[in-house]
Amino acid sequence: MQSLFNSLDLQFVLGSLIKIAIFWIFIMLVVAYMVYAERRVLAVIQNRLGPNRVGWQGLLQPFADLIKFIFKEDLVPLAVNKALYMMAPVIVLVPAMMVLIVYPFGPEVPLPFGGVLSQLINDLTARVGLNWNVDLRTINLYITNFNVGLLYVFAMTSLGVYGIVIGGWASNSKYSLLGGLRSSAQMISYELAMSLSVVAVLIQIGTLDLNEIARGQGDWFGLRWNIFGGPTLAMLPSALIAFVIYLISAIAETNRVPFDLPEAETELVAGFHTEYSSLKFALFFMAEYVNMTTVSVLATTLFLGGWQGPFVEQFPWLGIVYFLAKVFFFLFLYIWLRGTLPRFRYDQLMNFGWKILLPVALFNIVLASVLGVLFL
Amino acid sequence: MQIENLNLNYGAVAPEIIAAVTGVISMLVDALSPKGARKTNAVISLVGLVLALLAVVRLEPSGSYFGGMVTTDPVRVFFSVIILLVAIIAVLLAGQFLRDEGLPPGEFFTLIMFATTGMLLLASAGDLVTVFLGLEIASITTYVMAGYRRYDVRANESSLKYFLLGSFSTAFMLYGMALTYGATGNTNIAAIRAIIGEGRVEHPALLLIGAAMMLVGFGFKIASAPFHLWTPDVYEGAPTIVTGFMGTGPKAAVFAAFLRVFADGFNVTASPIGAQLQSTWISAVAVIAVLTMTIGNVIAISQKNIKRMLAYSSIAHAGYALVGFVTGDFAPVAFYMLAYSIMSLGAFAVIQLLARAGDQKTEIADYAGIGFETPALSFSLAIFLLSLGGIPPTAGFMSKFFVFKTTWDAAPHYRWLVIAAVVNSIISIYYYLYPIVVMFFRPLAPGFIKPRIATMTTVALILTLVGTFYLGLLPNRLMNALGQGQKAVAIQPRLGDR
Amino acid sequence: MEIVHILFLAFAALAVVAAFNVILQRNPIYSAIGLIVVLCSLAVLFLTLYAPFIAAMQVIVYAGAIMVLFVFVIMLLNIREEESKTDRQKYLKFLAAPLFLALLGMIAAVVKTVGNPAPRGTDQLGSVQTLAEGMFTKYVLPFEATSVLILMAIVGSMLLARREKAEDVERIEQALAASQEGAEATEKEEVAA
Amino acid sequence: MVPLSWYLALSAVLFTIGVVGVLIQRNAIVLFMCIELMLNAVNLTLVAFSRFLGDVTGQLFVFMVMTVAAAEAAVGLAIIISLFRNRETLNVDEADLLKL
Repeated sequence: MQSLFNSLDLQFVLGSLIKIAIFWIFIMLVVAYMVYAERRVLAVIQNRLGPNRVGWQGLLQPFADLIKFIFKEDLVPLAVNKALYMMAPVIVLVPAMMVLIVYPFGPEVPLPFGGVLSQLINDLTARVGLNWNVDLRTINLYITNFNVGLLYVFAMTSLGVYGIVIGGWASNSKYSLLGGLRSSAQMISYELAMSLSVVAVLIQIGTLDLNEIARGQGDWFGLRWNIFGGPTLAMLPSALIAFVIYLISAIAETNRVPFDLPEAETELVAGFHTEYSSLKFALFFMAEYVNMTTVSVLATTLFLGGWQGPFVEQFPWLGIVYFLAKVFFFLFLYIWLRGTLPRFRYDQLMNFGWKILLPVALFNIVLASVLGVLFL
Repeated sequence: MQIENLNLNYGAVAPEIIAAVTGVISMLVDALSPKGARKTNAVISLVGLVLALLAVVRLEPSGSYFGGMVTTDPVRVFFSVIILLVAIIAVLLAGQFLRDEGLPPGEFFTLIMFATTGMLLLASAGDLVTVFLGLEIASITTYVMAGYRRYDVRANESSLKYFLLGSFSTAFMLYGMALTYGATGNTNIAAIRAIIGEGRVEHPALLLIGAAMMLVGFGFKIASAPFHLWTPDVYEGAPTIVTGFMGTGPKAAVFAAFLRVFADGFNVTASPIGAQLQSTWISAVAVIAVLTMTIGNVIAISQKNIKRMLAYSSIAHAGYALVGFVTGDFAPVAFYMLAYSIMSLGAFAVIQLLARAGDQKTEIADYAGIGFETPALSFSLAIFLLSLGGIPPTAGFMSKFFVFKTTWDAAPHYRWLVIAAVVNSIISIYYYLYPIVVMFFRPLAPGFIKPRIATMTTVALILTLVGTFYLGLLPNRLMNALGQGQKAVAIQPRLGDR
Repeated sequence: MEIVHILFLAFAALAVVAAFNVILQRNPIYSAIGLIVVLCSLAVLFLTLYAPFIAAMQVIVYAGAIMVLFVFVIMLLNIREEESKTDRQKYLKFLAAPLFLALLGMIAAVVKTVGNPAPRGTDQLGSVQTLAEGMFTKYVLPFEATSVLILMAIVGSMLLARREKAEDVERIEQALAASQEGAEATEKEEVAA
Repeated sequence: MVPLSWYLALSAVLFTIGVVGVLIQRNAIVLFMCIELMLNAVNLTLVAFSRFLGDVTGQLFVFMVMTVAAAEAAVGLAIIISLFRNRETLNVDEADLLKL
C-alpha cells in the first residue's frame, strides 16, 4: 500500500481533485451569475428593471434564488417512476459537469508562491515517510490532458440526453413525455450537424487534443484563430461556414431560444421538467446553464483561439482573461438571442436540422477537404 | 502498411462496385420519379446484374487484393455466378410480385442490389473482416426484405424472428472470429492458414473454441440442425419471392465463406494443432450434415403448407451440401448450390403465382386438381419438385450424384455419411411427390382462376426450367471447369489421402 | 495492486452487475439503463487498454446514438412491463442454467491457457493516427463496404418504419381486392353453371 | 498492467450473460439489447487482443462491429416498430402466428 501512496497516480488524482474543486466552484459562480445576467440583460432589452433589490444592483440575487430552491417543498407526484424520477436530474447534470475536465482555461502559468508551496508539501509528506516530488512553480490551467479530448467532449454531451428523456418518461405525464421525446429528437438531430461542422476545423489543425488546438492558434500576435482559417487564410470560407453551423446547432443542442421547443410553455407547459420542483428542478436548470457554458467554451477553444490573444506569451495570466472574455461573449449572444428571436415550430426545427444544416455541414466537409488538399 | 503493398486493384472488386452503384442508381431513380419506377428499376437492375456477371467472368485468375481483404479464386467465381443468377431471377420475378401486391415499387430492387453486393463481398472475402461485413450486408438486407409486406403481421413476425436469430448467430460468429484472431494474431484467412500450418498458434484452446463458435455462426446462417429452428417460420411468413431469394442467394454466399474459412483456412494438417482442428471440425460437420438432412426430411413429411414443406426441404438440402465438405473440396458444394438455387427458385416462383397477392393460398390442399387447369405452372412445379427430390434427368439428381460420388471416392472414412444421405433422399421423394399427386389426381376446388403470368415471370420460369434440365443432362462442361478450378486452388490435402 | 487494477475491478464489477440487470429486469427501460451502464464501463476498460479513441467511439456511437434509439423506441411505443401469458419458452429457461455453467467452464479453460503475457503494443497503438493509417490503407475496402451497409440500413429502416401513406393503403387494398374478386367471380360463374 | 486473462474472462462472462438473456427474455426489444451486450463483449475481447498482440487490426475490427451494430439497431428497431403497429405486443412468445 505504501507504493500506492508513493505512486505518481495518487499525486495526479489528488492534484486533479483540487483542480476539479476549484473549477467546480468557478463554474457554479458563472452559472449563478449567468442567470442573474440573463434577467438583467433581458430586462434592459425589454425596457424594464430586472432584479435589483438583493444586494447592490441585485448582485446577491443568485444566492437568494438558491436558498429559495432549497427550501421549497419537494413535490414528488404519485404516479411517477420513483427511481428514475430521482435519477434523471443527476444524469443530466453529471455529464454536463464532466466535460469541463478537458478544457484548457489558459496557458501554463507561474503560480505565485508555487516554489514555497511545493517545498512545504514535500517536507510534510517526507515526514510521514512518503517520497513525493511535487513541483508547483508552474501549473497548467486544465484538469487533464487527453489526446482525444474533443471526442471526449462529444461523448459526454451525447450522454446528457438520457437525463432529459428519462426525466420526461418517469414523470408519467404527457407533457413531460412529449417534451422529453422532442428534446431527444432535437438533440440527436443537431448533434450530427455539430460534430460534422467540427470536422472542417479538424482538417485545419490535425489534432483532437484541445490543448494542442488552443496552443496551435498562437501566431499572428495571438490572433491566428481557426475561424480565420487557422494555418492558412485560404481555409477561411470553410472555417466560417463551420463556425456558423456550430453556433446554430450548439444553441439547438442546449435547447435555447429559438430552439427551445422541448419547453415551449404554450404547448407543453414546461416540457420534460413540468413535474419537477425544488432542488431537482434546480439541477435541471443548472445543467442547462452548465451546458451553455461548456458549449461556449468549446466554441472559444475551437474557433476563437481559446486563451490566445496579444501579449499572452509575456503575461500568461492574461490568457485566462481573454478566454473568459470570449466565453462571456458567447453567453451574451445566448441572452441576446433570447431577447430578440421568436420560437421555431417543431416541423420547421426538424426540417431545418435535417434538410439544411446537415447537407450544408456535409458540403462543408468536402469544401474543407478540397481547400486542405490544395493549400495545406 | 504502405499503399503500394496493398494491391489496390479496382478490377478485382468490379462486380461488387457495379452492384452497389446499380443499387444507388435505382434508389435515386425511384426517389426522383413521381409514381415510383417499377419497370425502369427492374431494367436498371437487370443491366447492372448482367454487367456484374460479365465482370465476374472477366476477373483475373487468382490472387488477393486490397491488402488481402479480397481473394479471387475459383470458389469466388463460381459462387459469384450463382449469386448473380439468383439475383437476376429474383429481379425478373419481382416486377409481377410488386404490381400484384401494390407494394412500394422502387426500394425492392435497391434492396436486392445491396443484398447482392453483400453476398458478392462474402463470396470474395479473404479476411474475417470482409466475411463479417459481407455477411451483415447480405443478412440485414434480407431482414428488411422479409418484412417488406409491412401491413402483414406474418411478414412482420417473420422479419423479427429472422432478425433476432440472425443477429444472435452473428454475435457467435463474431466471438469466434475474435478468439481466432487472438489465437493466431491475424484475421487474414490465408495468413491464418499459414500460421496454423507452421504451428505458430499461441493459444491452441482459443483457436478450437473460436472455430467452434464460428461453426455455430455458419450453422445458423445456412440453417443446419440444430440451429434450424428459425427457418420454417421465417420462410412461411416472408413474401414467397423473398423466401425463394433468401433461401438460395445468401445461403450460397454463406457456403462460399464457410468453404473459404473452414475448407481452406482450417484445413491444414502440417502441424499437430492443425490436424486436431481439421479432424474436429470435419467430424462436427459430418454429424451436423446427418442431423440436418434427417430432421429436415422427417419433419417435411408432416407439413401441410407448401412453403413450410419447402423450408424443411431446404434444411435437408443444406445437409446434402454439407456432405461435400468432408472432401475438403469446393467443387461438389458449388455444383450442388447452383443446382439447388435454380430449382428452388423455380419452385418458389410457381408458388408465388399460385398463392396470389398476400400469399393467401399456400396450403397444399389449395393445389387440389389444378394440374390440368394451368398446365404450364403445374408441370413446372412438378418438375422442380422432382428435381428437388433427385429424380433423373434433372439437376437435382446430377448434383446429388456428384456430391455423393466425390465424397465416396475422396473420403473413405465418411462413406457412412453418403449412405445416410442416399437413404434420406429416398425418403424425401415421398413428400415431394405428394403435392404432385394433389395437383393432378384430386378434384378441383371451386373458385380457382388462372393466375396471370407477366412476361418477365415467364422468362424467369423458362430460365429456371432450362437450367434444371441443362444441369441434369449436360453437366460435363461445368463439372470439368469445376474440376480444373479445383486443381488451381488445390484445397489440400484431401481427407481420403491421409 | 496499482490504481489500474482497482479501476478494472470496479468497472468490471459494475459491468457484470449491470449486465445481469439487463437480462433480469422486467421493465425494458431498466434493461436499457443497465446496458448503457455496461457500455460506459466498457469504455473505461478500453481506456485501461490504451485505446482512448475506441473508448470515445464506444460512448458516442453506442451510448450516444444506438441506445438513445432504443430508449426512444421504448418510450415511443410506451412499452411497459409485460406479464407473459404463455410459457412456451419455459424449457429455454432450464436450458439456460446448464449453458451458463458450460460457458463458464469454457471461460475458465480459456483463462487458464492464456495466462498473463506481457502486452506487446506500444501505448501509441490506439492513437488516432495509428488507427487512421490502418483504416485508410489496409482497411479501406471494409471501410467503403460499411458505407453500403449504412446506406442500406437507412433505406431499410425508412421503408419499414414509416407510416403507410393513404395512397399506399389504397393501392394495396385494390391489389388484394383484385385477386379476391377474381376468385369470387369464378365462384359465381360456377354456381350459375 | 491488468493481465490479458482478466479481460478475456470479463468479456466471456458478459457474452454468456447475453446468451442467457436471449434465452430467458421474452420482450423482443430486451432480447435485442442482450444481443448488443454480446457484441460488446466481443469488442472487449478484440481490443484486449489488439493491445496484447501489439496489432491494430483488433481495434479496426471493433469499428466495423460498431458500424454494423448501428445499422442493425436501425433496421431492428424499424422491424420492431412495424410489428408493434400491427399487433400491440412485443412478447416473442405471443408472436405465434407461425408455430414452431
